[in-house]
Amino acid sequence: MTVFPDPDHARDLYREMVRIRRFEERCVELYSASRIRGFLHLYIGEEAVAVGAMQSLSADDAVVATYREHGHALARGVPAASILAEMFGKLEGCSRGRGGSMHLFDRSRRFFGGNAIVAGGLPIAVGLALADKLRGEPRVTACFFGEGAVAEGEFHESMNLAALWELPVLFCCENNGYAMGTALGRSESETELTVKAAGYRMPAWSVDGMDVLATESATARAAEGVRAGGGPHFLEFRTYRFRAHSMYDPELYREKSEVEAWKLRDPIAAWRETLVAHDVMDEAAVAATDAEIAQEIDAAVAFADAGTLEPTEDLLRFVHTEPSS
Amino acid sequence: MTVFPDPDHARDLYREMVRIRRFEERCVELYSASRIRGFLHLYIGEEAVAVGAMQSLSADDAVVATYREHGHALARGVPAASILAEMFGKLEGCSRGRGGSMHLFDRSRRFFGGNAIVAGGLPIAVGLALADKLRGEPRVTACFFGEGAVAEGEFHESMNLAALWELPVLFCCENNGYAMGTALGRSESETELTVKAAGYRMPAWSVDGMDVLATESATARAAEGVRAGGGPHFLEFRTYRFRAHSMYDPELYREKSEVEAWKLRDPIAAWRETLVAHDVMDEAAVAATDAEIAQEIDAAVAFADAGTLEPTEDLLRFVHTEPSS
Amino acid sequence: MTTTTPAVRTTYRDAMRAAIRDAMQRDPRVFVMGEDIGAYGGCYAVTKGLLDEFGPDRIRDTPLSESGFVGAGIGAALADMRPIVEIMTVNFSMLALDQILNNAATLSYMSGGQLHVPLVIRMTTGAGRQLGAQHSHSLEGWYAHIPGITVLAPATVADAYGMLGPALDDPDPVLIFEHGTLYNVEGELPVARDPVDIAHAAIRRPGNDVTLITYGGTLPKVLAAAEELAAAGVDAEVLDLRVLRPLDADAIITSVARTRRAVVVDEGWRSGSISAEISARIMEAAFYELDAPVGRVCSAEVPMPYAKQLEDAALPQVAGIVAAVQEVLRTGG
Amino acid sequence: MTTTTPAVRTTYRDAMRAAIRDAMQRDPRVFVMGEDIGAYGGCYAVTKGLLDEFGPDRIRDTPLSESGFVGAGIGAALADMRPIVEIMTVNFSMLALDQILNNAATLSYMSGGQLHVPLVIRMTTGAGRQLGAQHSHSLEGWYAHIPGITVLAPATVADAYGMLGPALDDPDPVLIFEHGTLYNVEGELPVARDPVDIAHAAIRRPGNDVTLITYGGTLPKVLAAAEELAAAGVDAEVLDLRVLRPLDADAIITSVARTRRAVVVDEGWRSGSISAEISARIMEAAFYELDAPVGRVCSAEVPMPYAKQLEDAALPQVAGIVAAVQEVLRTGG
Ligand SMILES: Cc1ncc(C[n+]2csc(CCOP(=O)(O)OP(=O)(O)O)c2C)c(N)n1
Ligand SMILES: Cc1ncc(C[n+]2csc(CCOP(=O)(O)OP(=O)(O)O)c2C)c(N)n1
Ligand SMILES: [Mg+2]
Ligand SMILES: [Mg+2]
Repeated sequence: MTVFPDPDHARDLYREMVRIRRFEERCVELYSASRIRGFLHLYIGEEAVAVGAMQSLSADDAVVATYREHGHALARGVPAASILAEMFGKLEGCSRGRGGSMHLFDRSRRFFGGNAIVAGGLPIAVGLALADKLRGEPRVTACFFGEGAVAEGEFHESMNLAALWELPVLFCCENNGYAMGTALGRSESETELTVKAAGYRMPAWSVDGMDVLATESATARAAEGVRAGGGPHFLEFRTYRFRAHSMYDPELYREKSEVEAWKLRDPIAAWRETLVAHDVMDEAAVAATDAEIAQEIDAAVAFADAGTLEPTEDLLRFVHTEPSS
Repeated sequence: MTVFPDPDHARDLYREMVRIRRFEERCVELYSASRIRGFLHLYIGEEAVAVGAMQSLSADDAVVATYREHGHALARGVPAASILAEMFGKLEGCSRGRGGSMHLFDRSRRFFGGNAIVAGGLPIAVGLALADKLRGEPRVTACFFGEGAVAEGEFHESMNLAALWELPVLFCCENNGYAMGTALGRSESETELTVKAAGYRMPAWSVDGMDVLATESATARAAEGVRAGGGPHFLEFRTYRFRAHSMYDPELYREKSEVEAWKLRDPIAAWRETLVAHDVMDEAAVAATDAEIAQEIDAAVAFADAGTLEPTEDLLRFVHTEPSS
Repeated sequence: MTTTTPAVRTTYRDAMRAAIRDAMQRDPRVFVMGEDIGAYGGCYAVTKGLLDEFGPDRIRDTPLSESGFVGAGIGAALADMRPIVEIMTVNFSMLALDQILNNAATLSYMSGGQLHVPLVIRMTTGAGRQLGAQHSHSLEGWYAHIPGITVLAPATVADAYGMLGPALDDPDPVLIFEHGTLYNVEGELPVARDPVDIAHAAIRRPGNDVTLITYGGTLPKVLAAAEELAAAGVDAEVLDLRVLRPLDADAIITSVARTRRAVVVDEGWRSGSISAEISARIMEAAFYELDAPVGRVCSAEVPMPYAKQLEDAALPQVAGIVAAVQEVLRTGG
Repeated sequence: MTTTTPAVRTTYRDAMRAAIRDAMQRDPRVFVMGEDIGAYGGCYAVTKGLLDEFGPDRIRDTPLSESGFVGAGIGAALADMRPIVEIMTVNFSMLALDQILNNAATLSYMSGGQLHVPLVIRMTTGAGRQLGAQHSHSLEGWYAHIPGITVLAPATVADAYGMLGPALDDPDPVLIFEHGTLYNVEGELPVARDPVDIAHAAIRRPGNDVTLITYGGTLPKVLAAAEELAAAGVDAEVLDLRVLRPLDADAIITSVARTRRAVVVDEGWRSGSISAEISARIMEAAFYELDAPVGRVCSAEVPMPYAKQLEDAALPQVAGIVAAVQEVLRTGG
């Protein structure tokens, strides 16, 4: 049984999830208004995973994510303003406007992206962890990826390397049931994903990804195992995306009723109810949080709006590292 | 318990294994004499695998192998003469002299090579089987590969595709303990290879690869399972190569004593003893078989010797299929 | 160019879908395999509706396993099926390059002509939609380096439809690159639906002063540049390569020998681009006919940036093409 | 070229090994990772003995997982280690191309200059040993198409030693291609063991009549051709590119502007070869200085055949180089 956390922390978890939700809701509007372009993948519905998982990571640890990484970036502490400026293609963006929604980076927070090749980030996470192991640093590298990545060869090569070399990697599989339009059962002959980890002798367990306490405590336990020298761990978070795969997805592949059923398990609503039931928050506190977040996001939009476009004369900069940097 | 086979068949198994052994021993001589060039990978010690496994395949079935495929080609019925001519780089070779030792092909026998990229043949085997499934043909595709291939992403992608689509593939993993100089325990975190198959819900079992009756009966059972619509099966053959990885290998990575211990389990010597004990063969029959095979190989050498070198004017032929062919 | 053949107006996307449907109806060996081509309806909606019509065996959704299913396509082709493998975009095809380079392209030769790989691989290519560095590659010119494959780049609705049939009839692997910005473009599709030739380049605009050589996604830009140039009194010939491997060198040389000047435009990175190959071929076969050095307009050598003004600056644009032509006209004899 | 620096005679293989050893002694962040580099002693014996000296953490044998361990090299480099990843041969690097193209080459740019990937990838390249189509690729010129990486091709013992240090000092990814036929070649290694420059081409033989441009495995053939030509009264300059990306265009243009004729020799397939890029650059920058079209001697566009006479015929050879030079001398003004 998970112990109910201290009230401040409980409220923080709530706030972080709502931040992600509101941020992305605003992104949708901004996309419709053509302020954001390219591909935009929303994390709405999955917030409990990134927020819960990130609690066990310290500043020294590293994070690798996918193209669906706004939530991870925000939960890792990348400022909403610099993320939004990035999506606006502004110089003030966390990747200078060169990356966009799929390529958020923040070196100062050891947030290594933002990778738009499915499973492409996993080997990199292995390498970050290898560096830590070689240096004897007690750090963890958390690597987030969707269940679709499990079919890719790179997933298997990475799992094996990490397990063989006993590297401090936390493999965080966000199983939202679909890879674009492909349900897990149509892409994997074995849909019980922890069985994959068993093929590498890697400790693994499935977690309710809609329950932020569950994601937090499972990750804490796994991270502890990793830090104790137990080698890599694999976590499957069972979750769901409430929105389409990207802004172009007509969602032909799933029933509205399925989406509605999962929405009843909305991690934010559920946690709010718990908090209210535990008298940790009341209506007013909820409203105050909402208002604070709205303000933060308004400020982020204003910041992004006021940002500058990189001059095209700088097009060739950073193909190679500049001598000064 | 495996039933002892009928004497003619028992003798055939023996003959086939000796053919491969003698053929390759001759290859070594010819390599030293610079008649064969390029890479040469010997199957010596592993003969019971190809010979036993091939018994369950009919002419309609397909075979995909690796660069260590002389044994498979011979056991599949590719004439020794055309294999040797191939290694001599002659037009009469089974690949017209374009392939060499690593790229034996024989379309008429549905022998699809001969692939020098580790794990590169597995997706092809999946595709051959997919074609059969789409056409409703009750065929099997047997795919041979070393245990080193298990670390490659292509292995996993292929296993999953075959299992997901219930394709008639027989995955034949020849676990000889080493990938070049890398012992299995230094390349896989889980060395029990059938566990990998479990990750795909694929029936799998380990087989003594030094016992031709065991390889034959295990393959028969697996092939039956495949033909009965049971989808792909995975077989791990535990075997050993008595020789170096290739002609360039100084064998720094294993103890002589280990090699000697495995040689005590020589599949040919063991089977000969069994046959003699069962009164299926006597010294004279053994000598007669040896003599016949020596003759076949002498003839193959003569054939290869007498072969022609493809004129360099034909260098560009077959980059694309010729209209007539 | 004017045509007397009756035609209907349709989009590049719909023409491609019609080509797939017609091929599947014609030949039961044809099937399509790729990520999200079925239940999702196709990443770019090219295969939309085909699952209902042909069922999941022939419109086969695959897991995310590019090497696996491209290799499976090779195997099925070896067994005389006619697979059309869709790699969602060229950006993911790196994961399947081993299968393409080491198997598809080599099996005929390595087997001394015994084996055939009648495989068609389709992929979306190109930049221009602010998708960033990992989703904006233009690598069709790079693929054209590989012997044993044919590389097609349909730029028109007629070619989007017409190239698939002959590609499937080819006993060897054919790669078809569809530029992402073309899917919504409308054009004329001949009612007769005859296959087109996949061996030759096509003159899309005849002219006398300079030859503009391009293909695929940059053809519309080059045609627009030619119009601008025409307004300025320059009569440019526009050659659409159509086939990047093997190159139709005759068509290139014939045109350049007549106009005596050329500019090559493609969306690949400049160094090692197919434009370099074309420039070298002209050097070799028409050096003495040239009045000025051949110009190249390619993409800047950067991973494609997301920000629009940077992406625009990185890609060939009409103004840059016009300027390059004027430069070529200014110099030389 | 004559040199006054004291030097020892050694092989290309031993020079490469010495470079690795020295780098590992100098910088604890340097480690080597690849298939069979340790217990086996290295497929081409380059790393032989290093396992005993540095132990299995720093001489790290990997499973057969090219994409996995190349990506791990990228990750370790991001974390400020200095990995040297050995891909046994270029033929297997296709399996890691996604990591190289989509991650190693893009992370600096995509992150707006925040991230650095100081990764060195070494691989054996080339044909000539009857290894057949899947083991004989020469793709270094192809790799040179990719922005964000540096591509080196040491052709001499001094470069085999000297290039590794600066490659490791480079904050961005560097690919080093070692031609398989060079490992046993002996040459002079300066005792001082200074790092060499990895930005410029080198004139290996000065001359006045024609510039022969090459690199890596074909340098010995080109030098032999130059000797033959000298005997026939032709004074050829031989330029060793050394760096395939970024090309030292100045060196190329300076030499060609002087000799007014050039032949480019490389072992890649002709269409889309780096020779095409060089020809195009000469076209663009020295067209009016040229007395004849630039010639190219490349590999035949075939998957490399096993049979010796066919492989010999497919590859650039001294006789073919001499003939191409004579052709270039015969034509033009
Ligand atoms: C190698 C590769 N193949 C295909 C794609 C196209 N694609 C982008 S996201 C996606 C689905 C991935 O699903 P999953 O891993 O479950 O993550 P989710 O989107 O559900 O978070 C696909 C197919 C890609 N980006 N990379
Ligand atoms: C993708 C790839 N990487 C590396 C190699 C080099 N190589 C050839 S054989 C081999 C070992 C393979 O071992 P295993 O699969 O166990 O087969 P075995 O040789 O033992 O039969 C290696 C590393 C290769 N051919 N292909
Ligand atoms: Mg998913
Ligand atoms: Mg082995």
